[in-house]
Amino acid sequence: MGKRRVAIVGTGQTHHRSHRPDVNGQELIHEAVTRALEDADLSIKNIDAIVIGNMDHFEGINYVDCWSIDGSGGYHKPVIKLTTGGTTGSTLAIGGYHFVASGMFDKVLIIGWEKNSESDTTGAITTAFDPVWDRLVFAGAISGLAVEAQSYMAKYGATDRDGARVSVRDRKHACNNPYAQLRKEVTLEEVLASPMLADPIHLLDVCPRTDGACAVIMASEDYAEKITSTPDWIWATANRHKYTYLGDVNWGELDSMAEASKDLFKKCGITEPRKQIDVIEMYQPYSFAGIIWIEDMGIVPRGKGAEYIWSGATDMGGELPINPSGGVIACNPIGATGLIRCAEAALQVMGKAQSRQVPDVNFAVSTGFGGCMWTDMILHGKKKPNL
Amino acid sequence: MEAAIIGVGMTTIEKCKVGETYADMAWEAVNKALNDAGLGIEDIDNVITTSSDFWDGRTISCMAVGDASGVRYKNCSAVEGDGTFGAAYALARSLSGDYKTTLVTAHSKGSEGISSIITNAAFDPIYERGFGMDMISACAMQARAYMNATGTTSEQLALVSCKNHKNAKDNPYAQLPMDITVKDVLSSEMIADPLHKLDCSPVSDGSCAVIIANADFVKKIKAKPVWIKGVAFCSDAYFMGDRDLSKAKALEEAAKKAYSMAGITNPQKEINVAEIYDAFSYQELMWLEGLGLADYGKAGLMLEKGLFNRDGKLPVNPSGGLLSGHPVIAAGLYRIAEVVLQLRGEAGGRQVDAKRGVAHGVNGLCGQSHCVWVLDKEK
Amino acid sequence: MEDIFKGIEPQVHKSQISVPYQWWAGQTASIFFITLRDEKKILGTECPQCSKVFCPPKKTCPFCYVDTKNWKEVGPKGKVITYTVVYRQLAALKKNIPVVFGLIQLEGSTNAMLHYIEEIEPEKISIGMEVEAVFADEKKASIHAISHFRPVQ
Amino acid sequence: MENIEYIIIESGKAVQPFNYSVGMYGSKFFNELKNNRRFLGVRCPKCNKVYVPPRRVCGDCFVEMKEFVEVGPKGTIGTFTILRFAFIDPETGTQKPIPYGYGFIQLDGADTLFQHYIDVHDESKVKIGARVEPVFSDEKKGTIKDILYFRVID
Repeated sequence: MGKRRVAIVGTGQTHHRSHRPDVNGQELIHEAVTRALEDADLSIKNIDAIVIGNMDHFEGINYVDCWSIDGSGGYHKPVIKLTTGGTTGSTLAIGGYHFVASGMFDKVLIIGWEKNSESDTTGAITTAFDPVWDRLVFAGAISGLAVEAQSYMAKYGATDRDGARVSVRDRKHACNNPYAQLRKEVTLEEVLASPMLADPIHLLDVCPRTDGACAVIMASEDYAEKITSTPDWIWATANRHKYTYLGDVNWGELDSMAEASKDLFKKCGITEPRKQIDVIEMYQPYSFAGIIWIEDMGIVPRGKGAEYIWSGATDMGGELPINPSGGVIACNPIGATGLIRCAEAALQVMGKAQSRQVPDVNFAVSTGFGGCMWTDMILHGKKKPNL
Repeated sequence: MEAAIIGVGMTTIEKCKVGETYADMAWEAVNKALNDAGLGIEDIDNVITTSSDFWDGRTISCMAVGDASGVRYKNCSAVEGDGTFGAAYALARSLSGDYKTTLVTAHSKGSEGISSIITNAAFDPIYERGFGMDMISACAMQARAYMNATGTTSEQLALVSCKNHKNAKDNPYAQLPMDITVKDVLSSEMIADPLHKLDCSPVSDGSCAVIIANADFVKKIKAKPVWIKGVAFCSDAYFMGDRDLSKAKALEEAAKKAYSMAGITNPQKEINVAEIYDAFSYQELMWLEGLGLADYGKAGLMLEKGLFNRDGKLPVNPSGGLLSGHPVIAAGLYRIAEVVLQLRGEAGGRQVDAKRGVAHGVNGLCGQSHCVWVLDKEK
Repeated sequence: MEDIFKGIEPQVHKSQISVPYQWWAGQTASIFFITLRDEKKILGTECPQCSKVFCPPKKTCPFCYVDTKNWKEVGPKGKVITYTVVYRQLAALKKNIPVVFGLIQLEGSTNAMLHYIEEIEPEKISIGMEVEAVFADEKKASIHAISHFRPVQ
Repeated sequence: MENIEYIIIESGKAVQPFNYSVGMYGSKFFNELKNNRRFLGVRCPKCNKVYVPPRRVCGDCFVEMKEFVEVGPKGTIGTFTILRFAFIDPETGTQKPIPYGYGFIQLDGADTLFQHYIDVHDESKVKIGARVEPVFSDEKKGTIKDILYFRVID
């Protein structure tokens, strides 16, 4: 437990789109920040520090913390950049939490953003991997995810139909989210008939390419309770960025999720996650992850993910709704994505998720995924955590 | 503040560590820091790596050093920017109550990329990048603005370079120890007027690691702690045309806050040693003024009087500074490590008499964003 | 090095990152560029709070963090705030040396714009010097619609 | 300003050259591959795991590894996919030829997987668990490209 309590008191997102020609990166960031400040009824003057991040090679901007000042509001403020690939957004949220918990700052503005329309996403991600060993054959996130799905299917006999069911769920949920980029229901058949990108992943199994930004404001307990009557308390954070080389990965299982979950739940006394957690916003960039990773999280036993998904338990109205926002399959501005999960989980706890609200949320989990099959996790709660 | 630095490790700074990967360098620095603290990796409960995707030529550059920094079964994060910022986040984690010991590493290999192209990418793509400016040419504009505003001379700039390269002769980690004269500097190649080649820091490879622990943990170990008294960072406006380039306003603000945390009211009297971010000769003078260690426009004169020499009243960059070795990203963490060695009395031939010191790092073009650390022998 | 590497030369993998970018200028910069291209007029934006006029124009004032409101024509004359003459053919340069970069505060503008200074011997440039924009022959919707600045004749 | 023309600024090729250090472990691997067409892994003195590509540190044990061992050249497909969508190869700035087989191969004697191309002209043969062998280029450069691809052994 932290030294002092920290809560999310405001969130803001852009309406995520495939491309935003009307704004440059700084202006896109400004949009999200303005909405977060409005949500918390604060002005930029109230902000003590800014934590910002994205992935450099998507927009080709070096020193983004410095460049983004016009949009972030960071003029004459402490500004720091964190970046860990796909996990950047969740890493930012965890960073904001530490800066407040430490007592260094009382109110921290956290910003994740990406304008993926400005470059070839796969080309840029490919540069994330070792130039000597990996870049020759690696083909961005999709190739890494496809080999995970292949492994899982071989181990546990899952089918591409199982994967498609997850995509159907998330795309349906997205219809309730005004910020989502893709808000169109699809059928199982449509997913399976969509073009094969990398076996067994079809076009409709994966996330789109997105321009978007998200901002979250965190505050220490004394400020949080003055700012809002429904703060979203951060109970704990955990992450594992286990691997340096893709060839070391234990394919078919997400070790980082399994280990981070254990750490997270232990910190908060969560013993039966399936019962104790009310909603999950998962950084799930493609459909099969919706099956595999809930096993690693300990929601269901190994090999039982598909069955649980088919039961409808993770749909809205089910036992444990996952991705009421529509998740990453409905929009993926990469550096913002993990932070959007965090913001959406906060909205659920705060009771501000409107048409995508899950009733009576006491505990929510948000996650981040990226890098070399890495995981970040945050447990959000309605009640104050113990110190 | 209830935290201390309990271990530091540096690789030598070299022009080109051709046989070493980022991970190889990090491994060396991390193990040196662990040995220095008398700890094993199992005593470390979380890790921050500091790197730059642009300098490393790799998106998610932190991935390369994960294994070598011992992150496999630990909570971890990654800062992009100068090592002082990485250390600032490491400090937050150590103070958060979630962790007791944070290992922070930073690395870069300037030898692998082309710094002019890498720093050109720091310019706004819409309004500025197409002109082909880079860090050296931008800083040359700042040097001129500063010299014009303060009357600081090229000779004074050159003297910074002479002092620092001389200091480097007693620093086994430095890349460019040498005896040079003001004349040597002024007759070296003019790269971007008013900056000569010897006004500029070299391209370097290196890695540094530091271990930060909270006060409870420090009590339990034998290592000699150096206490963290104040840390602050602050950013100025982005566009050079939005700023008065002749002044370091953001640094003034960061320094003010760091001093106030440390209870320092008169930095010129209360600080005994400073390791600051002299990527270019003029910057040492400008940053000294921003840090309140010299009056505005007077740093050049104080330098001439020898106040910043190793035997002067306020030794500045006794290690030789960035001018004697500039592994970008790691450079600020080296400054912290150097001050720690000074305060522990373990700085060897470059040792000065100091009880309290300042370490300083910079992000962005022309010192847009600064991070200031006040370190003390005593708690 | 260790014995295990006896006789092994350290290898270097020569490679590159080549990811082409298409940056959206956004509405504010688009208006600025189009006006430069089509009307050879230089526009700035004004902050309704601090009244600063920005050129190059901004959608948001970084100091007050409010959206700028009015378009104001600025320049084409201005003065040199600071400058440098680059004598080494640095890799990022797009022109042959010597190249002069300057920060130029246009008449009517509060901040300064980065651009080239040409049509003068580098040694004769000074801070505070009056310069004026020279428009490019070719029509371009970018900052390069201005070719460079030169001393006011 | 409803129908405004939105301007795009183009970077052009935006080439950033790098001289990446292969490191001594990698250099030894490529040296062996070039001269003897043999694969080398490195064994952890603590957990005995054999890593390919070889590197200095065992991430699991946080110890330095020094014992090189021969692995492969044959191996087993650990996992794979076939890439069918177009993207820009960041090493060339141009579109990568597709489709291609992308495999993680467990070389005989190694505990980790080695990434390379897999020949997919007969897709039905490419399965997890299938046995594969490397096909080398005629030219010996001592880089990852000395291996053209792995092919399934009939």
